[in-house]
Amino acid sequence: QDMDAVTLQLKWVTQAQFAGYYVAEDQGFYEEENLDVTIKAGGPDIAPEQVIAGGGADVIVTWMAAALAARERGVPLVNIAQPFSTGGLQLTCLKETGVESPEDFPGRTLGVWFFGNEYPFYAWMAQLGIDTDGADEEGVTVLKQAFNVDPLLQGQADCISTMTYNEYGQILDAGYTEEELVNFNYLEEGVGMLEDGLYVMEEDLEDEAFQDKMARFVRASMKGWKWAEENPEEAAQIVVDNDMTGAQTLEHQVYMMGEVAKLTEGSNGALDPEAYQQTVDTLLSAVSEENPAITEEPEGAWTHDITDEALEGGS
Amino acid sequence: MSPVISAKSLDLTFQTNDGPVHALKDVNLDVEKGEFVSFIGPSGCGKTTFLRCVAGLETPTGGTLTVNGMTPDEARRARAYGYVFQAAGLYPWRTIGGNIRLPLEIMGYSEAEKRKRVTDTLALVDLDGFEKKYPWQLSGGMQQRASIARALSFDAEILLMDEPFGALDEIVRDRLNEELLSLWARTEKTMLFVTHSIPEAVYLSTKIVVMSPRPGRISDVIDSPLPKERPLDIRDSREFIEIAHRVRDGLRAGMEAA
Amino acid sequence: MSPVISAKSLDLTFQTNDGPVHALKDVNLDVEKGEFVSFIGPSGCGKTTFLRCVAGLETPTGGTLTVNGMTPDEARRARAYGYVFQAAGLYPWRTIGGNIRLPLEIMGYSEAEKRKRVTDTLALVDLDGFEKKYPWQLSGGMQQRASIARALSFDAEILLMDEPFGALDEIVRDRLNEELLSLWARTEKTMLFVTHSIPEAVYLSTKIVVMSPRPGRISDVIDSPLPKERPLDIRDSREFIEIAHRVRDGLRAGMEAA
Amino acid sequence: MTDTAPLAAQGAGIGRSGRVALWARGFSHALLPVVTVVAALLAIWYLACIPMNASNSVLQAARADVAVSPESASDRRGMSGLALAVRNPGVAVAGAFDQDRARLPAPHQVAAELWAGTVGEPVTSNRSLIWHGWVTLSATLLGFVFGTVLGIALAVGIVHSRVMDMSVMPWAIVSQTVPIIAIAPMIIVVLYSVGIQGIVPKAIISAYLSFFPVVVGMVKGLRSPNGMDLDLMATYGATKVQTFWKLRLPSSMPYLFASLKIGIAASLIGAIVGELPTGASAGLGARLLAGSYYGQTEQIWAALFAAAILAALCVGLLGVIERALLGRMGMKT
Amino acid sequence: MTLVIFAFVLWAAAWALNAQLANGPGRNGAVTRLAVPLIFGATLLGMWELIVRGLDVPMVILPAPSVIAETFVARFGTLWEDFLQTFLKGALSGYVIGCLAAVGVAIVADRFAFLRRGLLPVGNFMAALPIVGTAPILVMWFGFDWESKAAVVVVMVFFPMLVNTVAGLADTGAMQRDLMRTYGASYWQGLVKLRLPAAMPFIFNGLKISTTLALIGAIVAEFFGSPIRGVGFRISTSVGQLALDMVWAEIVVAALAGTLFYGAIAALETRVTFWHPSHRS
Ligand SMILES: Nc1ncnc2c1ncn2[C@@H]1O[C@H](COP(=O)(O)OP(=O)(O)OP(=O)(O)O)[C@@H](O)[C@H]1O
Ligand SMILES: Nc1ncnc2c1ncn2[C@@H]1O[C@H](COP(=O)(O)OP(=O)(O)OP(=O)(O)O)[C@@H](O)[C@H]1O
Ligand SMILES: Cc1ncc(C[n+]2csc(CCO)c2C)c(N)n1
Ligand SMILES: [Mg+2]
Ligand SMILES: [Mg+2]
Repeated sequence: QDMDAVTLQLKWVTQAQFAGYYVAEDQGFYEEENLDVTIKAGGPDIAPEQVIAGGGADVIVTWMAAALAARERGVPLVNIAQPFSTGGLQLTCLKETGVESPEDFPGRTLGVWFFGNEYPFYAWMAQLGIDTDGADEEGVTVLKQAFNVDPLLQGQADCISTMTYNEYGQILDAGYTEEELVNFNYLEEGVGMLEDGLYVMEEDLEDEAFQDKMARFVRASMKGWKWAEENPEEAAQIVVDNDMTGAQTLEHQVYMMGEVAKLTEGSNGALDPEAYQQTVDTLLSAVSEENPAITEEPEGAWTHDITDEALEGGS
Repeated sequence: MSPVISAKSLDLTFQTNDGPVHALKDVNLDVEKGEFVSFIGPSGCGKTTFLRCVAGLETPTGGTLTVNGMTPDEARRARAYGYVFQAAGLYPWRTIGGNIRLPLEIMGYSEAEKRKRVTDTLALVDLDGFEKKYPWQLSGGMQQRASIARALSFDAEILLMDEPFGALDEIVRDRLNEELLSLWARTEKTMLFVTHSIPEAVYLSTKIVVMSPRPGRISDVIDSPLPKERPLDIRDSREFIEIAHRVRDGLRAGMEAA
Repeated sequence: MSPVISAKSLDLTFQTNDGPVHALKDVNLDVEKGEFVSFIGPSGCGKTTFLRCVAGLETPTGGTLTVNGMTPDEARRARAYGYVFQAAGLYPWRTIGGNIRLPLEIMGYSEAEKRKRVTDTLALVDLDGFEKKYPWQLSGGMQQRASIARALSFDAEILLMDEPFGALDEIVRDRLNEELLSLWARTEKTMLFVTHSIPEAVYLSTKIVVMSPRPGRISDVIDSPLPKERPLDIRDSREFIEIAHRVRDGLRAGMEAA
Repeated sequence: MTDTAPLAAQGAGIGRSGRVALWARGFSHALLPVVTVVAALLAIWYLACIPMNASNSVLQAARADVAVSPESASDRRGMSGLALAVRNPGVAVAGAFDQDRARLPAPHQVAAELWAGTVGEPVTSNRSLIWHGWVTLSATLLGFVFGTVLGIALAVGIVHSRVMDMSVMPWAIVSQTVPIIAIAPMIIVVLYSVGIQGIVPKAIISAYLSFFPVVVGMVKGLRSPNGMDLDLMATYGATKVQTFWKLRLPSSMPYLFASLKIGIAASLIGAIVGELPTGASAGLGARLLAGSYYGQTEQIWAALFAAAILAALCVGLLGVIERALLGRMGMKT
Repeated sequence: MTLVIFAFVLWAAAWALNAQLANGPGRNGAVTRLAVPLIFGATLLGMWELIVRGLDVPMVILPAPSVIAETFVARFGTLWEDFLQTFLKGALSGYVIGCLAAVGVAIVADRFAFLRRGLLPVGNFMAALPIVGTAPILVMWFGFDWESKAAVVVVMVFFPMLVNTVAGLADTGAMQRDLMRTYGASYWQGLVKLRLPAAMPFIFNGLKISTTLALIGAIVAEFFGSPIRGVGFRISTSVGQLALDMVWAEIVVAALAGTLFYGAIAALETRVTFWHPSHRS
């Protein structure tokens, strides 16, 4: 019989950050649910929110801050599942530069990812009361960091953004040891935000068939995630096999899978409303010109309907 | 017999950025069938302009001009004439044969007819065997003959030639002059021929039109008493030198009047 | 008095991709101070090449050549001559005045001297008032006069002219010929003049060098018996026509021999 | 033949045939200077590796407990590579040419990476540069065809219609000042949403960059026949269409090829730019980007050189076609 | 749907009007020359507006020109700051350095035939390369601020400029060169009085090509790391924020800057190479 087609748009290039989906595809979990899933890799300038608004995808992986911002701009995204229960974003500094705590930031150059990743950073700086328009006694110089660790290695920044599961590993690979580095984890600083959730368009959800399709999709995806957590080596291999650039190394993907597993661990896919509220509060605490994520409390930005149905059907 | 070409008080003024240029003023001329008419005069006196009017490439601003009893434009569409430019102007991407075939293609001749005419006209200008060559593989004189062949191929009654030998050296020029005369004698076409060279004009023509500039007009029309048969050394004859003298005087008078 | 220019069994062979070209073969010629020497011959006979050798722009492969007793290269550095090319070759980004000033700048004349010489030479070639114009704003004849002025401005003893009037029409050419003669009479420079035109050569020269091609060599040297004072209509005189005949015969003989 | 070349003549060297002599002359004339310049560039490259990689060489030496100066890492921070190399010459030279994440990989490292990516991998592998090159090339060629067709069509319109000439030409110039990289992601997303994906969006970006030189060149070319050539057509009473096919088009060929060569280079840039920000998962642009993400400088350089070779091949091929075609058309180039 | 139909009616009407103007009595007047392209551009904008509204294209896919214009006015301060960063600091400085360096090298290459014969093929080769690809490397070398942008621009404009200048310096007639020799002119005299002036049309050709390259280079480089201002920075972050109106406003800035830059060089060209046949009135 005909399978239901689903197109998933990822936030980033093929890597173990998205292992659950690739595993589900590879291990036939989607097929079991009668789904024909197309996974579209993303890239530094692909905004999944834009793709889904244009009809290029049924469901996307993105960060909650970006999704809420898009919602305010007229792309009514709804979180239907949250495989990542915690986040891996952090700011990593070299000890040799003398940064030990946030009090040392003024006068420094900090590397920040934009493209939807800047919201937690601005929220944090607002909380600390640090200006972001230039390095002096009160302020820091913000550098739009490309998605690599060069600024730190080349001495162009004192601290850079890293993900526990990716760039941090690259810094270690480059020869620095954990002792030589200082990490500020956004969650621990109280400005964490939910990462890598699954989002769909609100109007699509009104369709029963679509709801059902998504429930099956989430169920299969979560199965993929759990499989990946248990079989990190195989999962990494599946990711590498799906990487068309040929640039990923198995070694790095195994590392990444190990770290990602720590973030998905304990999630059954259902969004934790408290974590959602923390994300919203953090965003609202730092509304400004350069940080126009959201200006008011969103309504209906998430639902448990899909995960409820998924968990039911699965058990 | 009515004249092949008849110009009555022809006038042409170009509108340019620096104001109007009066290129032709009150030009009256009748050319009978089979005549060889040369136009001579200093640079800018309107020789080319007159030829272009006859060819329908330029539209006079006054007077009347008929070619074979039609307007020049009708005559152009009726392919009443062949035109030979100062430089050979062969298309470099076509062989000599291809260049001669060009007008035939445009006029829609049949394939067999095209082939025949190309062979014939090449023979006429003494270029047999060069059909497959490209223009740059030929000397300047041969190129010029090819361009004449191109104008002859579709057998128009009238041949308009604008300084066809201007770029050639004296010795080659002499030979081409001789050949042109014999061609004319054989085909009995009506020739309009522009030149800068007095000996050339005198040697070739049955009628020499001397023009003078600013505004361009005809200052003298000389009917040549020379016989139709003209060996090259006719140029040292008394009569020849006399006509040449008259032409030169006409030219000088025109210059001073201007 | 030793000759200004003296060539003894001069030889020049160009190495080209199609093999060597023997451009000059066994050329012997002496030119005395104040002479007006014309070179005539069919295309490719080596006229330009000879002039370039004299100018030190080409190096002979055999024989000896002296200019003012020096090698041509030394003479070039000593700015012993002015050179006029076939086309005017004025630099289009300079005004007429600027073009004439060019050699003076290079030779390091003072500002006042430059100004004076530009004015003087412009007057000499009858171009006063055109100093500020750009070359393309002038007619071909005026440009050619400006290029002569440029060669005259620094007052070299020798003037080398390679078909300076080749591109002009007969009437303008006549006038420039007259002017050139009077200039020569006034300044007593030594002139080497290349031309394609028999009347021009005969009209201007005290000595006519007829050359023939493949390989380029001198086939005849004719000393002109014409007086120094030459009105234009000297060209209809018996003597003139005789010399012209001799030149033409020389040319034809050279052609057939080749 | 009366002139026999004397034995002493140039190129008549003993024991060499004329052909060899000619080749030798061609070599010393054309090839030798190029080889020299390239060799000089390589030498400069190798030299530059020393200061460029000095900070990493020194860091690694320090880790291996070799004495370096200055000793503390924070003192070294902010020092230029040249200064470090001068103070630690031995260490800097020793470490300059074989680093894993070199700031400037040495030529042989890049060559090895190129070799591994081309010969060392089956062409179907996603690690094969040939495969990635093909992905980029196919978009390049498709875009080039789009761009060329569009460019020629516009040029024909511009030459024949005054309105088009006056209205389209200025905007064609403006169009090239739009930073294509900025719209590249949007083009891709917009096409995505109407169901077009894969090679076509990249090709459209390529076409956007390559149509312009073709328009400019073809307008020039189609207008290159002089008044006399056009008048000749008029004397035959030729129609516009006949004039186009028999005169304008043939005489525009040299211009066309000149602009095609620029166009294909632009097209390649377009394909690579199209692969850069949009997460294309294959192609030389994607390789470049992936190399940048994971600090694999050798990979970046290898992708760059692969692109360079691709460009050279494309332009060279056009040159061959040009010579063959124009030669057959009797136009010497 | 009516709006879409109306868009095509607008197109037809404007084209008819332009045809009138372009072939009418004032066809060569300055007004017509300006009006025709402007009407054409305005028509395109009008159609864009009507189609976007008619088909209800989402803002995050393609904003209407009127929305872009509003944003342009409202955020002018930011746009200006970005313009200064990208254009003045990045593109212009790199352009000047790159062009000067290329002309310098070309002069040296012109002096030594051996160098020229070696450098010209290499330069031609390099000029055809996708040099934008060096952007990530140069950002790594020169840091994230404008210096790296300038470096990318230098590399991008260098080779087209070099090739053009070398060709230009060689583009003197044999007669023009011989004239210099008959004056016994020194190398430098020949350079200053003959070859440089003669090369000007070529040099300007290179300068014009380089204007667009410079802008593209500077913007592309910003995608690989930048301070938090600049056209490229704003475009990429605004896409992330789905502020497509801002993206387009930046594109307008870039197009305006590019057009003015090109226009300025073209105007300078007309003044400097007034003598060239293509510029004589
Ligand atoms: N298309 C044109 N536009 C404006 N003026 C023109 C045009 N064609 C010719 N003229 C002018 O008309 C006059 C006559 O030109 P024409 O070409 O007929 O002279 P000509 O006698 O053929 O001269 P030449 O011997 O130099 O060929 C000249 O002053 C010329 O500048
Ligand atoms: N630089 C060169 N290299 C090779 N061959 C040359 C060179 N210059 C001239 N020649 C050849 O030398 C011969 C003499 O040429 P030259 O230019 O001196 O003739 P000319 O008498 O001035 O002819 P024209 O009347 O056409 O100007 C010709 O066969 C020409 O092809
Ligand atoms: C939805 C989503 N948003 C941002 C990131 C950020 N991020 C995480 S890793 C990485 C660089 C490449 O590994 C970047 C930019 C993400 N992963 N997923
Ligand atoms: Mg004429
Ligand atoms: Mg000559």
